[in-house]
Amino acid sequence: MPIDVHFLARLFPALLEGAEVTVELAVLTMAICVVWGLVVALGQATRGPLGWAAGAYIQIVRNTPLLIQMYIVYFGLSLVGVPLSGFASGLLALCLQNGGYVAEIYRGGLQSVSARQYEAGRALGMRRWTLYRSVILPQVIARVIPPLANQGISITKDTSQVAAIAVMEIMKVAQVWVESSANTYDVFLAVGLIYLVLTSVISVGARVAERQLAFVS
Amino acid sequence: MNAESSLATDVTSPRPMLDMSGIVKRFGANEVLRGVSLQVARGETVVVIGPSGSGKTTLLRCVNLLEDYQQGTVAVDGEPVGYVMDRGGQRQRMAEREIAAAREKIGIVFQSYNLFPHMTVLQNIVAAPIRVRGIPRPKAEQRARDLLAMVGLSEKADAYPARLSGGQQQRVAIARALAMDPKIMLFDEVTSALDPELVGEVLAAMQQLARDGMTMIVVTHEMSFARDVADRVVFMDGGVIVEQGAPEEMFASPRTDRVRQFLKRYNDRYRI
Amino acid sequence: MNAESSLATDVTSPRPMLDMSGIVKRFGANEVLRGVSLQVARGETVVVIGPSGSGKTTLLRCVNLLEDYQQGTVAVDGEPVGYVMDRGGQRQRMAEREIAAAREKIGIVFQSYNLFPHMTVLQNIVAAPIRVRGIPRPKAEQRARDLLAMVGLSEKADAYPARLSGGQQQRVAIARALAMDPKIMLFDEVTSALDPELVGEVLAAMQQLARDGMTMIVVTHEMSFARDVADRVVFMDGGVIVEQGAPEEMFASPRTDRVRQFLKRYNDRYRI
Amino acid sequence: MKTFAPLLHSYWYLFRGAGMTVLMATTAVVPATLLGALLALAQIFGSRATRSAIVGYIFIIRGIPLLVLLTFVYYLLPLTGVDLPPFWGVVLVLACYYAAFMSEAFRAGILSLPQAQWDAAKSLGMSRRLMLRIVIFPQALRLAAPPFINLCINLIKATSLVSIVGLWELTMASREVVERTLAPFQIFLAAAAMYFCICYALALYGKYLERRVLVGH
Amino acid sequence: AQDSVLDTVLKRDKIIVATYSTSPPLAYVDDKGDLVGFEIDMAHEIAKDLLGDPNKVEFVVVQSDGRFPAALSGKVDFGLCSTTIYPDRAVRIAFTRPYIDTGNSLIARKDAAIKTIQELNDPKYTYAILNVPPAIERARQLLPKVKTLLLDSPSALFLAVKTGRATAFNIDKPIADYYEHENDDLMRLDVTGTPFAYVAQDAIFMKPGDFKWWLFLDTWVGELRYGSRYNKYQEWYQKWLHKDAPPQRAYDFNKY
Ligand SMILES: Nc1ncnc2c1ncn2[C@@H]1O[C@H](COP(=O)(O)OP(=O)(O)OP(=O)(O)O)[C@@H](O)[C@H]1O
Ligand SMILES: Nc1ncnc2c1ncn2[C@@H]1O[C@H](COP(=O)(O)OP(=O)(O)OP(=O)(O)O)[C@@H](O)[C@H]1O
Ligand SMILES: [Mg+2]
Ligand SMILES: [Mg+2]
Repeated sequence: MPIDVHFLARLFPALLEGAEVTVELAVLTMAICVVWGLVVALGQATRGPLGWAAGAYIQIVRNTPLLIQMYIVYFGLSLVGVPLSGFASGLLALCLQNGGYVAEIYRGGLQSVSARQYEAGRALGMRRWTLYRSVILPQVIARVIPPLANQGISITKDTSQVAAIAVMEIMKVAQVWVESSANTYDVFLAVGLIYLVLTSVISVGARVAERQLAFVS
Repeated sequence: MNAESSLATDVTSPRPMLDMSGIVKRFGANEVLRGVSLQVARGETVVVIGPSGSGKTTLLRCVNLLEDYQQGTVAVDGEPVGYVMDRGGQRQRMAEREIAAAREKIGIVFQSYNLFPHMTVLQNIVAAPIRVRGIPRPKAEQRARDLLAMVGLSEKADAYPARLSGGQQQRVAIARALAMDPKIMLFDEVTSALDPELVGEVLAAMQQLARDGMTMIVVTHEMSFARDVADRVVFMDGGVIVEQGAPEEMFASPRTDRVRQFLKRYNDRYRI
Repeated sequence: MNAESSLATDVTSPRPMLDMSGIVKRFGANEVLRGVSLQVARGETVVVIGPSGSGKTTLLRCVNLLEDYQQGTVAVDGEPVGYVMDRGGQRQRMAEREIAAAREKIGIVFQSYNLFPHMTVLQNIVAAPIRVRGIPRPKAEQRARDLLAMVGLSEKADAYPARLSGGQQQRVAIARALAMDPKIMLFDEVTSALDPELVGEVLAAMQQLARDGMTMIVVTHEMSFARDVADRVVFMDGGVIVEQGAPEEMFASPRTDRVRQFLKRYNDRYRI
Repeated sequence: MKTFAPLLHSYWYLFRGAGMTVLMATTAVVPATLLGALLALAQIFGSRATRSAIVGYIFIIRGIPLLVLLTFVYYLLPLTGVDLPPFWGVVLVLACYYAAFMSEAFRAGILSLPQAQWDAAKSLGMSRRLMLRIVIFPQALRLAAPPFINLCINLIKATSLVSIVGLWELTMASREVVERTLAPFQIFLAAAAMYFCICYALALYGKYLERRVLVGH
Repeated sequence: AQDSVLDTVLKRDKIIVATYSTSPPLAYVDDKGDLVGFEIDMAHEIAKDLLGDPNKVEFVVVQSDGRFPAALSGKVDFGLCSTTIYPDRAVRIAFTRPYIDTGNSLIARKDAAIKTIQELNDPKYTYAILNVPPAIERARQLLPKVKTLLLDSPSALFLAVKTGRATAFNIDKPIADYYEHENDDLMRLDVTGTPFAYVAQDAIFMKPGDFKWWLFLDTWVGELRYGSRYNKYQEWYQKWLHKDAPPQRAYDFNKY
């Protein structure tokens, strides 16, 4: 398969424009999910209807394909009179689904902090919020960074699915170029490389963060 | 009790520092405490001994409501902790914030140190004073350094717990509890997880504390500590207090068979 | 040593059951064993004592090559374990399969039991005899039941380790090691993780074993065990054997200051 | 009722698609698991060169969207002389892709076993192979079961991408019906429900395994 | 020299064709689950002409991303899936002459009250198209002001307009005709006289460089449109597009 260098030279600037949208989507999704996932995880930890609802939410979003969720958000919301843009719909769907995954990551992190840490905090007179903020969450965060980074990588790859709802991210740009040039190999090669670069940035960033946050344990 | 020391309090006060009465605690059908009552006077050091499973740990955990209990009340320095009696004579659980406040008065040190691994030694000690009691950071840090000096760990202020030996970690845990200026300190087998070589340093810190007039309940298997430091030894078995008294009397001439047996087995094991 | 017991062996044989000579072990730059030589005769029980970090655990782990060591050799019953000397006088590491075979002759019991949690007690005991030594299952199970009876756990054959107390788990671990019919048994602080109440049952099993003529090296802090059971006590410090001798002599009149200090501190702690 | 007419006419077609999804996923999960275990072992016990080769493999696989890999590998294979029918080609790609993730799960399971278990097995004279088989694997597999199940769920959802290389399954089936009937909501929701039933059943099984693991320790 | 695909096909006794299954009325799955349509009939007819049996054909259902590599990699003998001849494409793949001329339809929401195409050229409207080059090019040239929305299936276009995401959309005329009955809330804009009325030409495509194979397929298409197979062509037009096929070429031989 000969690589068409001239073609790639024309392709790359276009792909990079798409990559910008991809990065925006991925970064926003991660930022929102880091918070939203925690909310869901804490909600799930409570008893009663809230915990039940959080659990149901997690199961539903995790066990259905993202593409279909995206469709429902994009076209469904529009039917009921809330026409979010493609970007916003994609972001919402990505956050909904990955919020479920991130919540599970937090749950694992919370469970990995031993009950004795809670007791030690309570014995010092800490109330729930102080206990969580200064004792539990810092430990949870240090522990969830590697799985969160993995999730970040899969979010980055998942953004390719918003192509289906007319967002001009890298995959959509690629599709348009494939359509016009019939040169699937070169386009997908370039796309693969760009994703690889993006995801490596996350891996490296996570490793740095992990080292920063690591307390000697 | 050294009346001149900084922590010295009025030992002659009629009101006990800790007053537990009729504590009953069940785990399911298993009645682990069967109506335990215990008064500890100001500045007194009570050592609790007894066979495994007799309820010693549970008793300590009930004092500051780490375990909930089904009957009985606890008061520290005259003020109820956990439950109050309402007008109808019914036990009423206090609000969480009141319980949290009451816990500040009670320091507890566990067998497994339980330091916060993500904080340095100093941060471990100042966290609660600053966040719970609102003490300004400089003042809290000064106090923390004093306490570290007292337990002989001044130079470890900025180390993380994982870098310390077990004995050092346990001394930090003691300093952390003391930083809240508790009225009473509870120790649950704080040397059991330590290498024999390291036990001494922790016991020394506790002995110093007792000498300074802190009110203490110490659960331990270290009989020599009981002998040298305790004002009173309490022997628990099967969820009740079987016998109590001054260490000399109890070790020399136990009144009950159960204690005699227990001590004999101990002597057999540790006599060279 | 009871010459009539099933495990009895010829104590008068000139060849020692275990012969370690000149063992040097380094962790990086840290020399943990500095040329330790130790012979253990058939049927002899050697108790190793010494302060924390003196290299006791490391010594035991070197015997069956759980740790690799940099100098020296080990032989069990005259046959080398781990290293042989070639014609040129060079140490040569044996092949992995030969080492595995040599390990069968050496039983070891750890502080933390290390039972296989996914197997029942019986499965824990028969796994190695069946799969490593090729003993037919019925025979292996019969032997396992005999061993369980010996350690007093006949009725727990089908329980999972998680359901047992620490003392029970430790006795199973002993039975598991014995099931390979080792020529020598190594014990590394096997009672340190146990509740004081449960220590006795494990020590009793070990005492029985010694009485039956098993060759044993026991690392322990239980001085009464050393006193009652040991044929010889070895004191280690800083990676060397500082002093050794019969327990009565050593405890009554230690020759070196280091041992005297060590025993004094022990006595101070445990005397009631 | 008219709104659901498209669904009533085509539910059997969707069921067949779901059957294909399950068939493809189960066929792919077997080699993925075997290859994953092999990679995990090679990464733990292999030479330095082997280890870095595997690390590189996992890095690349994790960094590129499945869609890109699928197109690339499937359509590049014939150029190298290997020509697989679509089903087996897809199974091959899915297996290689998920093997990377599975090996990470297995490796974590093996490494999280305490050193003491290895020591105990060694000291009983077990050879490495024997100790892996009867001591390490049985425990590591239990520890790895929950992440393994999650990966299986991801794999099932990922089969929705394979239509790009001409394989027919639930997502493709629903798109076919949608394009004919213009009833996207009814059809896609039905498809989502089918995915949910398949994946949630698996998730429940995972929960059950997880609980069993906890009891065992 | 390499064997021509033609030889391979004859040896194999079967043709392998890339098609869509989501593109009514050209190639789609009917409610019995069978692959049907204009292009499907074509493929069967090719099999019949080449191998004597209309059933000696294997369909590989692809999506637009996958159709070109399917042909280039040799996974299929040729592609027959609504592929418009386009110069950039012709650099990498070979087209036969076109087998169908498709015009465009512009469909708008009735409630948008748009009468002409010119009105649509307004930033307050959104215009949905497939992400294919001719449509994109047309949008750029003819409706530079309108917001465009690139979607990847006809159903998504319909849905976008029906749910109010877009005001109007552009689609191949046969497809619009097929969906005609579905939509009373939509209306067609008149495109006569505009470039939307120009025909686009769909053709069979294959790996380039195989003259023998190309010649066969091209000849076959020529015969379909203008020669001996014209009656079939007419039949399929009636059956799938409900109208007459474009006329066979006929002119006054005496004059030229
Ligand atoms: N969380 C719990 N749930 C159920 N039973 C418990 C729990 N904690 C303790 N128990 C039971 O309560 C009894 C007393 O336990 P406790 O830990 O107070 O004894 P202890 O005197 O401290 O023993 P040790 O010397 O071993 O520390 C034991 O029988 C124990 O099994
Ligand atoms: N895996 C290891 N890596 C580096 N150093 C080690 C390792 N294991 C042990 N050491 C060091 O070797 C020395 C001897 O350790 P060892 O465990 O043999 O002592 P010990 O006599 O058994 O002590 P204890 O009574 O505490 O069990 C210690 O200084 C220890 O820090
Ligand atoms: Mg206790
Ligand atoms: Mg040791």
